[in-house]
Amino acid sequence: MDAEVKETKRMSPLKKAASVNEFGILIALIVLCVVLGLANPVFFTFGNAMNVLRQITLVAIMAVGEAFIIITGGIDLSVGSTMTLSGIMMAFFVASGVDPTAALVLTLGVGLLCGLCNSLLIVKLNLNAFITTLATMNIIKGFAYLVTGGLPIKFDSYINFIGNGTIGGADGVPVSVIIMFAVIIVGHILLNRTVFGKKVFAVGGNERSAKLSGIRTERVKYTVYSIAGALCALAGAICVCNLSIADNSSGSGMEMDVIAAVVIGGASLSGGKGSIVGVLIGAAIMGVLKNGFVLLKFSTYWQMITLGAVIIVAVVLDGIRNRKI
Amino acid sequence: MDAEVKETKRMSPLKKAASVNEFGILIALIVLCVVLGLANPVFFTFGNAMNVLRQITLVAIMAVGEAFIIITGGIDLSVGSTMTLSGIMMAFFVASGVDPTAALVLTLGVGLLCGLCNSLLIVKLNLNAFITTLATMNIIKGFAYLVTGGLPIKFDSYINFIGNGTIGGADGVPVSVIIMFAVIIVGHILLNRTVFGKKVFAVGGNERSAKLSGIRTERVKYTVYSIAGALCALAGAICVCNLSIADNSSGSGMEMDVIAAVVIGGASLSGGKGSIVGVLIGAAIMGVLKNGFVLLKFSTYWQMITLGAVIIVAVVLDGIRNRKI
Amino acid sequence: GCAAQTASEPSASTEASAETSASASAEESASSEANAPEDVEMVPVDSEYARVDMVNKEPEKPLRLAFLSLQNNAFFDLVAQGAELGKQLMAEHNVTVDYIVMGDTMDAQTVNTAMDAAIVQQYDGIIVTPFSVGTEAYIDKAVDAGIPVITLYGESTEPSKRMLFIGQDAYSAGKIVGEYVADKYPEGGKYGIVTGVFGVEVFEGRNSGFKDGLAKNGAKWEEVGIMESGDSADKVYSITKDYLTANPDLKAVYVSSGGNYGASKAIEEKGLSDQVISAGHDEVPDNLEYVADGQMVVISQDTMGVAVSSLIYMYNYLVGGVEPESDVIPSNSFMIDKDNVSDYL
Amino acid sequence: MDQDMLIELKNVSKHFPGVKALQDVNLQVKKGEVHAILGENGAGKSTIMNIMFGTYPQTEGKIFWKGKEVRFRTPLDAQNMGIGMVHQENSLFPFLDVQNNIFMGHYPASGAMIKRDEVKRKTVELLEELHLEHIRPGTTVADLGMADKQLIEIAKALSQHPDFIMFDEPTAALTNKETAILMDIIRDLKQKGVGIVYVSHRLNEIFKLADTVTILRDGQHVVTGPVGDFDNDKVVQYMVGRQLDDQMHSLKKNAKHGPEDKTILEVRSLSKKGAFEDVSFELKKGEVLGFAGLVGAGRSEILEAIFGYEPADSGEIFVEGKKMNMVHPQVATEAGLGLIPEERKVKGLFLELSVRDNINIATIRECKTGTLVNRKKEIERAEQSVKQLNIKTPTVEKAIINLSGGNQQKAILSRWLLAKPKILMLDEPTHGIDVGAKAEIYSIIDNLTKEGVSVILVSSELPELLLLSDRIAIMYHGKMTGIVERSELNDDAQEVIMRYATGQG
Ligand SMILES: Nc1ncnc2c1ncn2[C@@H]1O[C@H](COP(=O)(O)OP(=O)(O)OP(=O)(O)O)[C@@H](O)[C@H]1O
Ligand SMILES: Nc1ncnc2c1ncn2[C@@H]1O[C@H](COP(=O)(O)OP(=O)(O)OP(=O)(O)O)[C@@H](O)[C@H]1O
Ligand SMILES: [Mg+2]
Ligand SMILES: [Mg+2]
Repeated sequence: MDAEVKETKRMSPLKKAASVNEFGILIALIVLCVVLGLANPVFFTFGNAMNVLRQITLVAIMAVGEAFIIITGGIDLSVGSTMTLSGIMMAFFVASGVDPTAALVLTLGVGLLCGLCNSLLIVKLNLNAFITTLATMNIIKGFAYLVTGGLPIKFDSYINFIGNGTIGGADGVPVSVIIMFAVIIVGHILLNRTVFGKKVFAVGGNERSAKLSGIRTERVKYTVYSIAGALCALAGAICVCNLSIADNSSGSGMEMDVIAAVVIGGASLSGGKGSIVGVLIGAAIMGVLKNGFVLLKFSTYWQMITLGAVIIVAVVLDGIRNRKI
Repeated sequence: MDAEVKETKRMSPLKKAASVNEFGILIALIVLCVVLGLANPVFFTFGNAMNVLRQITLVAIMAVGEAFIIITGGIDLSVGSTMTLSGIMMAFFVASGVDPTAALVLTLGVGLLCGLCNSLLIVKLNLNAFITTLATMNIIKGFAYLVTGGLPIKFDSYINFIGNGTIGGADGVPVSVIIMFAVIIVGHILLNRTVFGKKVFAVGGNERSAKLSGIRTERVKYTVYSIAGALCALAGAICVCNLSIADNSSGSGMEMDVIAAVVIGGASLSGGKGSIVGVLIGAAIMGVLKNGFVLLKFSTYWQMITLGAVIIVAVVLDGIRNRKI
Repeated sequence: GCAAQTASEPSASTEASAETSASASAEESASSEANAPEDVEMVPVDSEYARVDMVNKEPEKPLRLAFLSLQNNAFFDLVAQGAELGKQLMAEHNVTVDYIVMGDTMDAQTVNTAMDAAIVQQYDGIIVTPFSVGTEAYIDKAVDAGIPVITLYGESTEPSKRMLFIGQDAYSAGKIVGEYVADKYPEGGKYGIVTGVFGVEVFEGRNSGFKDGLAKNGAKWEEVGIMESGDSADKVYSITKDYLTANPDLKAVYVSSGGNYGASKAIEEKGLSDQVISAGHDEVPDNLEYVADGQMVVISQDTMGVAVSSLIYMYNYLVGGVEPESDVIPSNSFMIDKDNVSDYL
Repeated sequence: MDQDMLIELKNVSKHFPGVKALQDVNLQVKKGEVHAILGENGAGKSTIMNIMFGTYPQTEGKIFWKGKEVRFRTPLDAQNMGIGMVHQENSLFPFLDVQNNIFMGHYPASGAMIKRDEVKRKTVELLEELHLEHIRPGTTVADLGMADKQLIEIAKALSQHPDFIMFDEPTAALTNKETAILMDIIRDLKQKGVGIVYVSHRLNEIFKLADTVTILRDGQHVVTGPVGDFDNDKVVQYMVGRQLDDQMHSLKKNAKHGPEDKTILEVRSLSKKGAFEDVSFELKKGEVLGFAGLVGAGRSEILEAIFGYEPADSGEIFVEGKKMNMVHPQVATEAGLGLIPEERKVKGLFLELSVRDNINIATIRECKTGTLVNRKKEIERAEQSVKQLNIKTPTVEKAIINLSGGNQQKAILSRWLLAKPKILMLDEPTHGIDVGAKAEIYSIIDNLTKEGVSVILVSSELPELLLLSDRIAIMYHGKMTGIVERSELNDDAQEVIMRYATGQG
């Protein structure tokens, strides 16, 4: 958390940097970038950087929500399905004549509702989050299928710019990347600078203590799952707007990438620990890797082995820093 | 745990049953079976029962190992990859002229080694199990590709009976099902009746306390991950022997089924709690469901929605029982 | 067995399948005419996998082509072999071909990531195996950036600006398989489907094509289920067992995913090889063995030929300005059964 | 060398990041000796014992066991040599039952298989030997009360029949009755020639039991000598390094001021199935209402019900005459209540979070400027609390898990002091708190009442209750058996209370 900033006031700049929570994985990311840049200079072009950023948007946006959940000690495996369903609903609304802006708002509502249902099940029935969201992952996917019957829905409207628009000419900064950064910044402030954020850490740190400190732990849970659901919907909307089509497979399997981004970013799956900036770095590491695989023409097996190895190196670096304190 | 058995000596038989840990999900399974049997009498035929049992063998065998890991408070996402690699190595060994029996032993060694590597990373580098095995999942899968180059390897030898043999005629009991029950029984005894089993519970219940009780917690971890790895290899061997072919996709995605079986079976992902009999029931619930989808001709989306709903009902039933205590 | 059939009209509307039964053989359909400008000479290529002539002209400057493919099963191994042959051919003409593995999952995200990276690297042409819906925007992006794109094997029904598609339309291919089964069992009967992943367009297309194909002779067919295998042969095996147990009078199992041999294995074990047919896709070696045993039929898609030819089409366009004769060129699709399998082994 | 010498520490130091927990400490324990180690919270008592138990290695120095130098790599090494320890923090396995907790790590087994009958038989024997027949071997530990957990912890250590055993504040969670049982056990061990290290903040126990006393201050050795050389004042003086004016007595003599005649809290026939029944009482403004009772009498549960943590089934609660529906601690907090729970690790602390977060969590709203939380304010408030309660921590950013038990308790206390409650409920607030800190807490309670804050004090230490309370309510088996009024709080009160508390009232 931001706590350490204070402690480091008297330190040298290097030590200061090293004591930031995200230092380890940041180093991993930088080393990775340098290696890739040396191997293929294209990596450092503006265009490629934008590509990487745009590619991580969906994962990063969803991972912000997942981070909140994981910090409370929960988990959400249904993020991918929620993204799929939301994207489909967005296209479905517009196809049914709803105004695209209204459809976007409705879509966020759909995502929020999915998240809320998850948290209601978890809180009211006192269920384990992992297994509950594993179940709802299937249920939500089923509903998405129910809406489309398995066929893709075309999506073309003025709102598509949130997915495929750019600012500063065709080769400028993608709107979706700007949205991602906005989400990261708002998420960071929410987590570290607001009362709500403190409560999130408290619930994950020790739920009973949190309750005895006067925190409505259930409400905190409802809120984080709902936020996460809405962010999945945002990701779904961006995806659909970018591809101009909504289909049933867009979000499938994403949950693992999302959780990996959060955990590589320094969160603990037992709760009480995590960072939004870390989420961005975690997502970026994976994005840069995938980009690098293509630039360096890795074969599948080396892609897999490298991905695994880099994840381990990143968390080892993260661990070294944590042990120092 | 077995402790309760003692205490229940004076209870009525019904209460006694209700106080068994696995009661809730057992009820869920029974209800499910009755409903399916009523809807389609084929369900209750011997042949169909054998189908269901054989279908859950792989998941159940791997889930026994996963249960040990989860009870120590860990998790292993690489079980599917380990199964794939092991199956491929088995075929590879035999193709390279190794005697099939020796190849089977070597294969178990390969799985064990994968598990051991996981635990070494987790223990020695003090890493989070989720993220470590997410990484090794990719690495192991990569190695599997490296061995085959993506091509399936034919496998045909006298040892194939462990996968496709039956006892008591062609329509008898599959050998693989017998192996599964053997694994379940040995696993159950190991977990509940041996010193090692108690250590497993202790490590997951409170690792610090376990250390203070003189338990070498790292060794317990090495052992459970190695056991799990070897069981994945066994599953891989059975799969290859059954299909007479080893390919790269056999175990992919299995980790979720395996973890779901363990958790539906009453284990807590925070460790210290779990049961091997529960694992069997958990795997059976999912197996029966999938079988039921075929028997009752469920449409695609209802398959997903029903699967999710049944999982939730199963854990709710499990929860009701637990709250009673 | 039944006559070999060609799948045409890929990516066209679903009604187009009526014309798909034109007979052809691999040899006949090779070396098709391209619309060459007057001054460009077209010469045959010395390769059994070339399905088109090549312009007799060398490029003015070295060219770089990207061949974007996936790698997760034996099918893509055939693709890689074809691309390698093409690469050698191109190397003789001062063209470098980069064979790039996009990843191991068949989804839009993976393809789009790779397209982006290829665009940034300013290849002169991109050949890609998109399969999924949702890749069109990125194909258009490449074309808008001045890079011609050829898509192979499978693409969605959504339009894009790609210059050419070579391959099978999922629907048509499924339909051919369905018609084959319909001809084999004129009296109709029960069938089960094993699909890869619910909601993925290739599988959905193949499945609906198969169902429509079955209707060919007007016989009554009853579907007993459609289940998801995730490409795992073990799951295909389990699902087939369930189908057979619940429906002892089953006639066909259609596997639109990978892992077909799981179905044949289950049928064989039940001792129903004479009664039940397992039908699926792709001429990969593990399938062909079962085909040879008479336990399976598959539809081929001339995998290596498509890969080699795509590079020639791209060369013709870039060097000679020769555009393909059509923006959709069906691959040579044949039903392979035990009668003609010897041609492929 | 001395034949009777069991363990000897020579110039042992232990450094944690940012903390020198022990510096150059020497210690010797002989057979049949009860060696008390005293010191303030954070003095290094637990650390020195943990080093002798192999929990972690010393940074410097040597350990000799029966004359031979040893290095413990893990607690197993120490246990194999015959060293046992009762830990300060609960070190049981909550999901396992009593018998498995006791024999974890040293099961009677044939081969790999546990001899289950023997485990059970030995558990029953052990529990009988320790007069703990009320605990059943098959009960899951999570279902036991705190005192019983502590007793199981002791039974566990004794089940290995060690030659040398260390007790780290074993009586902190016990009431007089169990404490007496423990005293007997220790005397018995001493008879058998077992060497004992005993740590407690209850000085009267030390004077009853100990042969030798060692005092630590800030990780440094201060003095060692036979117990006869010390008296209460001297011990305290060595511990805190200065003269403590006898606050306990000054409290009683001067500071006591009567509560106002305004009822601030009224509880009417509060009941909760399985915990307590028909409990009614009133609390006046500025009053300290003590709650006495034996372990498991239901006092904690009453506090938790009033606070809305585990709401009661029936009954009414009035705060300043207004009927309150205490469904959640948040409601109680807003009504001006505060609760410091008894099991601090389980219900009080956020172990991985910083001291700052732990202190501010209940009043985080007050750290806001605009919509955002102001970190400066947080730090300011935390640092102020650290100073006020003399909490030993290098910085307020330290994760609270690294603080000694007593200092953790003070942090929780300051959490609620910041909330400025009208009614503060304290459940065993001096658990594991050293004499100096105790005195500080007493004077804090006293000051609070002067400011008109009302206090409910649950404590198992009768002297503490008698010292601080205006009235004392006594619980027995979930029922309130009597209230001793202020006027009756004379020298006989102790006996009266014990009578009520054992159900003879
Ligand atoms: N694991 C640890 N990491 C960092 N610091 C620690 C650790 N354990 C103890 N300390 C520090 O070492 C010092 C001594 O702690 P110790 O627990 O030995 O005190 P104690 O005398 O037992 O106090 P108490 O009476 O409160 O239990 C304290 O300042 C504490 O903060
Ligand atoms: N988690 C629990 N599960 C079951 N029973 C419990 C639990 N906690 C406490 N009890 C029981 O509830 C009763 C009241 O316990 P409580 O802790 O309120 O007593 P107390 O008077 O505060 O005693 P103590 O001095 O130990 O704090 C006891 O019988 C105790 O064993
Ligand atoms: Mg201590
Ligand atoms: Mg209590």
